[in-house]
Amino acid sequence: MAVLVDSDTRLCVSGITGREGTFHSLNNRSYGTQVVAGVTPGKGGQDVEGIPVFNTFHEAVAETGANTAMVFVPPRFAADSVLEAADAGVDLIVAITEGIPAHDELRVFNHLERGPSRLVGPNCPGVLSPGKANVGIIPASFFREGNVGVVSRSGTLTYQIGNELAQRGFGNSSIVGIGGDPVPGSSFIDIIALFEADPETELIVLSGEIGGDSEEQAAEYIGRHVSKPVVAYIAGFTAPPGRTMGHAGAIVSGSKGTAQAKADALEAEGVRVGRTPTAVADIAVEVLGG
Amino acid sequence: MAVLVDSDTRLCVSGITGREGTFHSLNNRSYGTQVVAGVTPGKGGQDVEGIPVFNTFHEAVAETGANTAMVFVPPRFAADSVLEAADAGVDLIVAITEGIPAHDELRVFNHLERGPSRLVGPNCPGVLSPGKANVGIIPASFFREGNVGVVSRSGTLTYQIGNELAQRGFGNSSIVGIGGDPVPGSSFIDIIALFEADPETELIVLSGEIGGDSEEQAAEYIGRHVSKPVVAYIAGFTAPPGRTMGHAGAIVSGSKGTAQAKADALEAEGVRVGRTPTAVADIAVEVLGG
Amino acid sequence: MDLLEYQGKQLFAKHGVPVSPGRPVTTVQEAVSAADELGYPVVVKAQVLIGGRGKAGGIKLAGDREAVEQHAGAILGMEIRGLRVRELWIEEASDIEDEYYAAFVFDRSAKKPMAMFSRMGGMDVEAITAEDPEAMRMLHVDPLLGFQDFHGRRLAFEAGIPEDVIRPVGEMLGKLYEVFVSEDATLVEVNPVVVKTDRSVNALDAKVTIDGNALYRHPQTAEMRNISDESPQERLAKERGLTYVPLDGNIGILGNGAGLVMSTLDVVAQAGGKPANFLDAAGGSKAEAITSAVEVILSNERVSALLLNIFGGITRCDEVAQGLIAAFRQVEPTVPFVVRLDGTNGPEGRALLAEAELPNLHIEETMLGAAEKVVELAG
Amino acid sequence: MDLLEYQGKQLFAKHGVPVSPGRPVTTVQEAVSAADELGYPVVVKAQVLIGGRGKAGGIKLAGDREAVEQHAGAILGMEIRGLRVRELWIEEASDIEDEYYAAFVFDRSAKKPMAMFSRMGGMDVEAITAEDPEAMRMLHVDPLLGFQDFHGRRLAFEAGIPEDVIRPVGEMLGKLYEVFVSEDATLVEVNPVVVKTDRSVNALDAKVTIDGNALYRHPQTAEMRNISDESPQERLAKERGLTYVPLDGNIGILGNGAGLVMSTLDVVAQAGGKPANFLDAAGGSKAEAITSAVEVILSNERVSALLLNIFGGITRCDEVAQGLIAAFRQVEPTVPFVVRLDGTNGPEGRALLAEAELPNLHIEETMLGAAEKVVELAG
Repeated sequence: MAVLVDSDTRLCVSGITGREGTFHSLNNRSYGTQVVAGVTPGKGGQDVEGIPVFNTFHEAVAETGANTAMVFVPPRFAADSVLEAADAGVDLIVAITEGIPAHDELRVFNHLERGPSRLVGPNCPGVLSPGKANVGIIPASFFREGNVGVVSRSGTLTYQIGNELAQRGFGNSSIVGIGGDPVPGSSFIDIIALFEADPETELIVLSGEIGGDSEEQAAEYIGRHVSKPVVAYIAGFTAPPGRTMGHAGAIVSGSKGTAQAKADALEAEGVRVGRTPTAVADIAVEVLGG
Repeated sequence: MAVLVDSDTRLCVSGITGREGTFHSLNNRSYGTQVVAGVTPGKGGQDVEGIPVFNTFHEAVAETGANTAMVFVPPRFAADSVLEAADAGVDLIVAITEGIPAHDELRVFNHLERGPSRLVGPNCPGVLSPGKANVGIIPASFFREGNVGVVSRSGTLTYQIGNELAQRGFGNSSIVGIGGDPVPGSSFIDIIALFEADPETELIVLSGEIGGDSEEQAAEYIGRHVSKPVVAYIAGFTAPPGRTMGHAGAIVSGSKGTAQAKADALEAEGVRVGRTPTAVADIAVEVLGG
Repeated sequence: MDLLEYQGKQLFAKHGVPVSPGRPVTTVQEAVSAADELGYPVVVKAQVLIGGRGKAGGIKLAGDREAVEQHAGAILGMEIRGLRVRELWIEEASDIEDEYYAAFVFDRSAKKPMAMFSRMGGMDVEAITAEDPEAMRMLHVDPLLGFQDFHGRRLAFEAGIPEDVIRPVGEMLGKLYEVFVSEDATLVEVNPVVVKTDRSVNALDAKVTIDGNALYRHPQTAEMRNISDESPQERLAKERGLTYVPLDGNIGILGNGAGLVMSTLDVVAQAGGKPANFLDAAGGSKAEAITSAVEVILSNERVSALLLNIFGGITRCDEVAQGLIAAFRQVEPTVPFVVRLDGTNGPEGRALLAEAELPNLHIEETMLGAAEKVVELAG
Repeated sequence: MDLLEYQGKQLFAKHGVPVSPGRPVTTVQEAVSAADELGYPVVVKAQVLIGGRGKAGGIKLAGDREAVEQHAGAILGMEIRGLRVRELWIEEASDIEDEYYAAFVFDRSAKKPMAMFSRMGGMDVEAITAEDPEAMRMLHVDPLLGFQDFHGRRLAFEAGIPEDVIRPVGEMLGKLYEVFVSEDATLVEVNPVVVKTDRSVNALDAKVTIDGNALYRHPQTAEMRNISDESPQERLAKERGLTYVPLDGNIGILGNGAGLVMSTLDVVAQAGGKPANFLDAAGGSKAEAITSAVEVILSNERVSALLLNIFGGITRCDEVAQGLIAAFRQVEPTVPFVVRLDGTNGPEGRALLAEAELPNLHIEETMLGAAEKVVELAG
């Protein structure tokens, strides 16, 4: 078992004919993901190393049975692409694109909430279920199958933490990057709920950062609904207020969204918070045994 | 039992201080309906013969526990009032107002569909559950408690049919006017489902008219899901195509929406269709006994 | 409210839908100067609210001033399927390579706007669907989300139009949706959408219906009203705030409530009669409404008998009776009246009528009985 | 992207939000002629992106030309909480009876826009909520439905403002929402909204933040950029497409990915050091990005050591190493470098660096080790 993506994933990539889109689609396929289709308007009928390209998601889904979408198009086309994938009935949409206007994200989020499609991202590295499927840009070679579920707002920091865990011998059920934007399609809570229900996952690692209150909300949810151990890391203890730290969502506004407040909220619900990525791995060893 | 309104109904009237609003609010109260509040922006703090008036639905609901709204304001304010009532958490909204722009109705309908509030109307006479509550403008004195549920797109025609039934000794569980607009908040199907589940209702009378395909949809639904006998009447057999017959929704477009097609669809599902209001009553006698 | 082609195109232009330049005119002289301004060749197009103008000779290409004079002269005053041509639209001619069909309609069943697009245009929409049902592509638009770029692409790709016009067609569809929503239209139809020889895309026709209930927020559109083809009865009814639909029989019908009036028409027809009109004096009919309604109906000379069928709910039968008595005083009708008054204050109403002893007025107890009586009296 | 008051008011005016007439000026002379045009009295307002202008003496009423000269002269060039005043807004003075507060913000938690309104305005919003939490009325707006009339009425009634301004305030809120959405703002704040002695309602201040990601669809707004207060490093980083945030320490920080860089700052701080900046060379960092980033960091003279922390995912460590080698050639740094290169092609990257034998460059295996080393070297 794993969450979100696995061997049943049938992936259709929006923007497959772009340079990055092609590179990562093929990368995902090499890993074993079933990459069944691509969508690029006007390039229908072509193929990318054997992956058929369609003009619309509807056609791609009808012809290939795609159930998962990855969105790789530039920001001004990304919201439309997410909506198209949802309209075509895709179950899971992973949006890698960074820089989508915030109001577009709001509309997309509030629209998708009414339907069955789940969005992960945007501005995220994707989802990796080691040994099963990789949808996105997570460098899979650093991770192997195991019992630690990771959910994170950032990309490279996730690799850092994953790597520290790997060095202690832990593998992962799934690694989910929910993205660094203010309005992510899936929240910590959404993914933690999946890990809680996933029999393979025995420890959940939450990697948060400054800005918003999604870590605080997650803390409350964990306190009420999660039986599995959770370890957390929060980045940005030393971030100055009022400045966006790279991620659009990473900003301390006034006294809100500080790393300290998040760590406090998590610890109050029994979540152990490591102050460095290394410390997270140390705690994992304590919880699960070396 | 009855459907939609009964002795638990706590009614708040939007536009209670208008001439028609006052008249019918007091009329509904005289019938026994609990009319607990009114809303007229700017007249908060006043009262209409003891019924307190509030500036907003939110305040009215908070202060009086209103669970049902009746909307009596002019068309250009009606959509806003329906949305306000829904936002304030009212369960049932009965919109009497005629002449709301169609795009407003579309937006309201598609918005309400996402939430728990149910809309009946607009451009409808309301809902009467004889002996329990009257919300709207149906002249209650012609009806008494009984086992026939009536659902209709029109007002006076409903009274005509109800009167023919009353003359044969039948009473009504509830009488629901869904309204004559192209996009009614509740459809025949919605109300028939309530009657099917209502133990007091033994016969369902559907009064339809030309335009749209809601009678055809109802026919299909009845064939699949309704165990109780249904008798129907359709108005407009002689209506010329392309002309709106009074109700915004009553128009035969090309070959679509004719009375004959509706009667055929209903009869194909075992619904007996009376060709005059009198014939409907005759059939009711046959079905339920005089 | 239906708009003439050129009125629809004015709304199109406002929202950036590409249309050809043109001028509306009402005389041959204006037609010529419009054509001079636009440059030749031009197309002379009859402005009437009916399809099939081309087949009827109402649309002509004119290569020079003489041709404009000749065609404008021939078309102005022409009757097309019963409608007199009073206005022309003089439009720059287009070199056409391809014709498509585009429309936005209300899908009452889905309770959503529906977008329609076909690569087959320039012919009747029912002919398109008959010839090749697959050629008409349709999709629903969530009115809260609106028409998205992908909707336009999907329609265009699925219709199978050439690659190079996918984008301009998609954009045009987006703008037509904007017209549909922000102008409160219940129908926006463009047949044909044309691809010109320079591969630009243009709305060559416009059929737009505006929701009468929304005219209060579109004062400019409200002024576009084309009332020339209404009957005198319709005009009068509209002035009085009544809903009147002309029919071709001889029995005047008056009732309260659209459903009841429609039912009355049916019952009269079943009894062997032919209604002259639909007239709803509306729920809550007051005395004056009844008086006005009688006036409107009797202004139609074909009416040989009148049926008043009232079931009082909000409407009080005594008020109706008073209105009828007033109407008799004002109009002094020469045709027989059959009256059925039931519902709120029915006895009081019937008593008033009995007292008034109106000439040639027959009171019936039931709707069916009243219908049979009026058929008998109408002859 | 934060807008100056007068830039925000230009957007307000475009959407019908009532604002006072005024002119932006940069010299005393312009200030005087603006005031002459507007008529006296006027208000001379410092245009800086910071609150508390009034208390700092940056807003002055001027009854005549001499007063304008005096105040404009005093305010231009003044420093307000660290920001130099370079522009003024000369505005028609208002007779004020009442001051309210209005705002639209993103509520990240609810994932909806939030409308805020208070009858207490003209003071700091945190002071308002502190003084009377109930006075700040808030509600969420469904972005698919939009701000409805009832939202405006509800905020106005619940805030308890006088009857006669309920409607104009509600309307202003509706228009501010329009600004918020159609201008892609992430913040629209008006403090104060004023009721003038003639009971008209006016937005007397404007604090607007526009979403930088949406500037492509607002070319006019994009030109409003106020870059005067950026550091040279920030300006350079923006030109190179890098994300740079100045901090006040001496250790230059460079990494790939916002989360990892934030984490690096924290770990350096834990090791006792003080970072000089945040710099994300982004996922997929190429050689040129690394070279540029090093340049940007070293252009800050306070930097006494630099930490490069890379965990390669898309980013390939060999490319990073090449970029670093190129940077050494171009910049010839005089401060020590600590490098931690892990992830994709880590061994290749480290080998390249070893080969290049860059002066004063220290390779560390772990993030923690690298942080400790750089703190040691920075002194």
